[in-house]
Amino acid sequence: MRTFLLKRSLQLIPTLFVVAVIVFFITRMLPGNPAAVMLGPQASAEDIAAYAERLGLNDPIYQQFFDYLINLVKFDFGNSLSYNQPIVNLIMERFPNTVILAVSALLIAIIVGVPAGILAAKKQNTIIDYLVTTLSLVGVSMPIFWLGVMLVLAFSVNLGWLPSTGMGSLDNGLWAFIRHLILPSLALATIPTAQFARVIRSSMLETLSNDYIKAARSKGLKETFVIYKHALKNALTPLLTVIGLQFSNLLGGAVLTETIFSWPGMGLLIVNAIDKRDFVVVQGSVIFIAIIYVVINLIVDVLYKVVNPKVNLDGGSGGAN
Amino acid sequence: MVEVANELEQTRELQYAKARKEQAFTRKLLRNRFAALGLGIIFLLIVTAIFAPLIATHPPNQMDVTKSLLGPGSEGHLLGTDSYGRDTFSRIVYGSRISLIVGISAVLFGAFFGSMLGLISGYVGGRTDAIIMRIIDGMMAFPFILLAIVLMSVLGQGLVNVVIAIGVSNIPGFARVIRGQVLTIKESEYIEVTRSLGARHGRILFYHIVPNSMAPLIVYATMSVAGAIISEASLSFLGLGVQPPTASWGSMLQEGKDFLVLSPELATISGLAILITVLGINLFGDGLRDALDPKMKV
Amino acid sequence: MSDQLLTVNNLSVAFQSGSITTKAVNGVSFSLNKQESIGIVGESGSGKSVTATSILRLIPRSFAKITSGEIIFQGRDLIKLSAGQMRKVRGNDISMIFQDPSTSLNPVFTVGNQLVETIRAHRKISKKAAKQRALELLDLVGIPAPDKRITMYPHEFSGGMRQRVMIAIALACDPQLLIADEPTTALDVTVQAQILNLMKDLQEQLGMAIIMITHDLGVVWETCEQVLVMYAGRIVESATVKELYQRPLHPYTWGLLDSQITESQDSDAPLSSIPGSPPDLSYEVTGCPFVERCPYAEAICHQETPPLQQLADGHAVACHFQTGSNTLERKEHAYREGTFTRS
Amino acid sequence: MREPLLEVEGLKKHFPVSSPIPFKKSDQRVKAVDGLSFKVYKGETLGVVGESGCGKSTMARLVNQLIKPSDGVVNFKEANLVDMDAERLRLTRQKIQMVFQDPYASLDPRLQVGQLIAEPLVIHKVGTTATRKKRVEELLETVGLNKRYADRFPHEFSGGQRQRINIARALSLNPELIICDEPVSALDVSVQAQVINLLKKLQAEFKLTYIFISHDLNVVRYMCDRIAVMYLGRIVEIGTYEEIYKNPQHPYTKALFSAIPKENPFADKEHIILKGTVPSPLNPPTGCHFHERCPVAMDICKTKEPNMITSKDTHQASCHLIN
Repeated sequence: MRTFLLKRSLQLIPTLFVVAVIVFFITRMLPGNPAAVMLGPQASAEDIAAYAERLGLNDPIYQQFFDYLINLVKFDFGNSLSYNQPIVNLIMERFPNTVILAVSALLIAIIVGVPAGILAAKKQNTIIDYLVTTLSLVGVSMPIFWLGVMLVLAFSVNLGWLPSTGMGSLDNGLWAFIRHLILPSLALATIPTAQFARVIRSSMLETLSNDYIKAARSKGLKETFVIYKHALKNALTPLLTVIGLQFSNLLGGAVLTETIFSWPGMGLLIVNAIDKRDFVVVQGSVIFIAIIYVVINLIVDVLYKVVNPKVNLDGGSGGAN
Repeated sequence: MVEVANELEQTRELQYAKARKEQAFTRKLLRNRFAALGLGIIFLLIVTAIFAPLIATHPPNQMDVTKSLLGPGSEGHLLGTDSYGRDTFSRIVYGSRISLIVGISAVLFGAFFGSMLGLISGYVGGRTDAIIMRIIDGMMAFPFILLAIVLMSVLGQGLVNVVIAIGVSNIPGFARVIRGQVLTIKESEYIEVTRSLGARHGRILFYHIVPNSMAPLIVYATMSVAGAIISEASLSFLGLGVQPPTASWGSMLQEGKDFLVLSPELATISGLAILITVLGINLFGDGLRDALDPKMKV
Repeated sequence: MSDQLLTVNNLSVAFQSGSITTKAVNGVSFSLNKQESIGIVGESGSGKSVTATSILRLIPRSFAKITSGEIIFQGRDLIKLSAGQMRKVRGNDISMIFQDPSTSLNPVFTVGNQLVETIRAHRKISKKAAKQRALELLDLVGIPAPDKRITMYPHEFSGGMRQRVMIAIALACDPQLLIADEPTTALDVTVQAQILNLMKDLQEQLGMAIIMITHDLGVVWETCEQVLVMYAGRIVESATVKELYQRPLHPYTWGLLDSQITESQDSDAPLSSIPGSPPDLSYEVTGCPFVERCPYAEAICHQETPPLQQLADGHAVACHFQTGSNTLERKEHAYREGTFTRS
Repeated sequence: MREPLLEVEGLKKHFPVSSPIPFKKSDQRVKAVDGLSFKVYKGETLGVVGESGCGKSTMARLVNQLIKPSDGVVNFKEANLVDMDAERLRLTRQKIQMVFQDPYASLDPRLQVGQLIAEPLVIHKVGTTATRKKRVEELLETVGLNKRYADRFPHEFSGGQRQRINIARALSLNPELIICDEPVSALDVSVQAQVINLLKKLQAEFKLTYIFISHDLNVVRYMCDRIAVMYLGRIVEIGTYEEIYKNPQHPYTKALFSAIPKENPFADKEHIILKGTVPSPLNPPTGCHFHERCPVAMDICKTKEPNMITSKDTHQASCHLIN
């Protein structure tokens, strides 16, 4: 287990390197002088030249890349022009908000999606199954920005029950906080909920057709025991992968939800930065999200091993016959 | 005598095999009334996109500020007008073109480059595989929509750029699916047989592996079209998609969002168009998967 | 109190798939005494496994159904039991072991866990006592160092060891009847010998009855007293093993015996085989199900299905020409394809 | 004297095990095949028996270089396949064909039977489209299938028929040696008999040489002239089928044959029940690989690896007990 962790962690290095390279070259793809783009059309030629010098844009490209890597390792993402502060501070301020949103969406998705999927598998080919299957297909097909707008229309504009924008402060009490959280987390939870239901349904059906399920029944175990102990634990493996993928998507992909609900998270930060052409912020935030993604994937892999003892994570290749 | 018995056996077994196949096929067909519905929706979308000028009641970009934000049905505007007085119905009809063009071309782009990478990675293996997979991992580390957003912000607005941005974000998914396929097929006994016959790599790859990877590729591509349409709408919604005033469902929704109180149908209708289209494609994709490759997990 | 443990009367099982009904088992009747072992042999698709799994009502509910018949076990009709009552029979009075021990143990739980849960499903004892019992069982089936093995996962065991674990689980609650569905088919020949040997020992020691389902007549000769030959969902012949070997009566049994490749097979003579394939049971079968492949068939065989008729000495056969008054002469090379010479 | 078609000397395949420590090559090796030497004579059938994991399938793939051996010589008609360049190997291999175990997995599901059988001809550019078509029809009839089946797909056939298609494909280039890797184990008993009869018929007709791998001892005895018994990557005994069956020398061979279930209910067969299970080829026991399970093991067996001892010209076994 320890060697696995070590090996898997070392594998992160090349992935993160690729991430850094991609981001570096995307920002270098900006048409014209990056300094000019970043400073905006009002900037004078001197300002641009000075800023280019400060960004090291006059250095040879490999030198720029090297400096950039060094800074990354030091966790220095540079300074934002528009916000006038280090990007690390911006991220540390916004990231927790995104985590709150993502975690609540994930919780909703697990609490609703997983039991729905189990139920559908248990009652295969009944009305319940069709209902779950149809709803989950609608769910995965949902443009969430539209759903967000519709939720605002229904619950804020028409019914006036819930606020449509912003994030509540805990200083105003828990309820104020939760009231602001409900709509965005519902919107954000839609796709993962539907996806979890679909995944767990199909993996449960597959598991239930296994010999060891028949064997468990032949031992005289209660049906609930067969399903919730024997089948579920086996069916969880594919779910774990999807949860990991979805969670990192939630963290990074909350862009649309945060925009609609003006939720002050990473997504909104990036969209605003793009509006302001503040590419240093975009660059820093994107790398940060990529790092989070990679780390979450590592955790999922480790959980995999916990759930399924048979997974040989050391990658040993047997070979005989 | 023996020959006759053999002949009898053979014809009868063939009949059984055929009957079995028919059973399986009809069963799938019966279960797939939903897939047929999906196909219907796709068909409708294509017809709408092709014959947009014939279907639309007004030119999509014709403004008339005096007639802004009309309700559905008034003054010959089937679904009303937007804040510039443009006919919503006609813009929805023309918007299908953008969705369809972006959906299909972005997926073709991603499928082509992704499959290439996946094929090479899976077939060659070893160090090449390790390098390609690290690159793919790196690309996967950006949430899909985020990669598209960043690319768009760099490339600038425009139809071609939308296709490139969404296409690039589709590459890693295709690479993974195809690599997985190649790895499985490469180990199968019929590839071993072909190798033992002395076939060269080109033949093994393009005569055996590629054709056998097509089914999952098609299923995955279908599902990806749905994803690409949503991505296009998302980008347009964020103001990073095709250039205004071109009608796109995403940008219509963005405009509609600001008039939720006065004219809620604007946002509702454009979103519904996206939902129905995507749902149709997903319905069809599910059916396709069940029929072609039931073990695939998408 | 009679010695009879299990009586199956006129059991029929159908599979439903869309509009197609497959009659997998069609009017099967047999009975089994206490401590007796009975073999059910037949090719794949003959209905032998379905028959056995139907006894425990383990056929998949979503598409398979027992359409008629009764299964009397210790005076109770198992088909009429409620789900709860049936559960108390499974693993307790009747247990089952399956063909592939690598798929019939749950990969994510330890062997001990799977043993203990079985014991505790039927006996109200503490976890500790159940674990003690589990250790005894592992020892009983010949697993070395049970106290170490009990915390291991199935994938850490070899195929033969896994099948021993399955047997330990099956024996956990001292069943009266053990159903073994091809228990050695997935195993190597020396491991098969180990497992069959173990089963014979345990039967003597614990005095249970065994239903052995297999396609291998050798396994039947090794382990059974009685044998049922199944073909196309029906029993075509039943007798004691010795009687069946010495005086087989059904042409299908003849074919089956002829096509076994045994140690005494002359390697210069071609092998015998039964031409053709069994009928598709999703179509209505008229006449004798074996008629298409039977070298002895006559007009009547195409029209009437022969019933299973009891002859003397507990020998029963379903053939129009083997009714006691009617007898058929077995031809020596009826199933041979012609001859060739060895180079 | 009989002419050897294939001579194998000291054939080894050690698969590397990936190391638990990153970026370090592991020293551990799975010794799947660990020093095989045997000859196959023209026109005979050499049977190879052994239990799962003994390396018999790896051996099959090593002989025709599907897997590159770690060490050893494979002389086919006096030319060593191991150090041949790729192009010459391709040509030589036309004469060595394989038939695999799984009749379902060994045919590309997307190709028609005609295309499948013609594939070797296409690969080696033999004949024209028209002559290939004729050859396919001829081959279909040779293996007892109707020539009209050429345009059907594999899924339309039963297991036995697919195995016939496999055999037809293997025959298309007029091979001299056919390696059959468990060709009948996936089939029902009566179908098994048909395929075995066909293989025997073809051997007589085309003067074929077979290496016939199987775990079914009765099939091997019926099918083969000589038999090699493998255990944990090595041959422990080799001889004519009569010698192996009637006078086995190695305790493993004895145990193997005694484990076959009796052939009738009256037979009084004593089975030798082996202790334990086959050890892992990753850490084979020292000395004789079999000593931990051997009912007659001696002290020397734990330390010293036995040599192949020739008791008769045709019969060899590796056991310290012989002599």
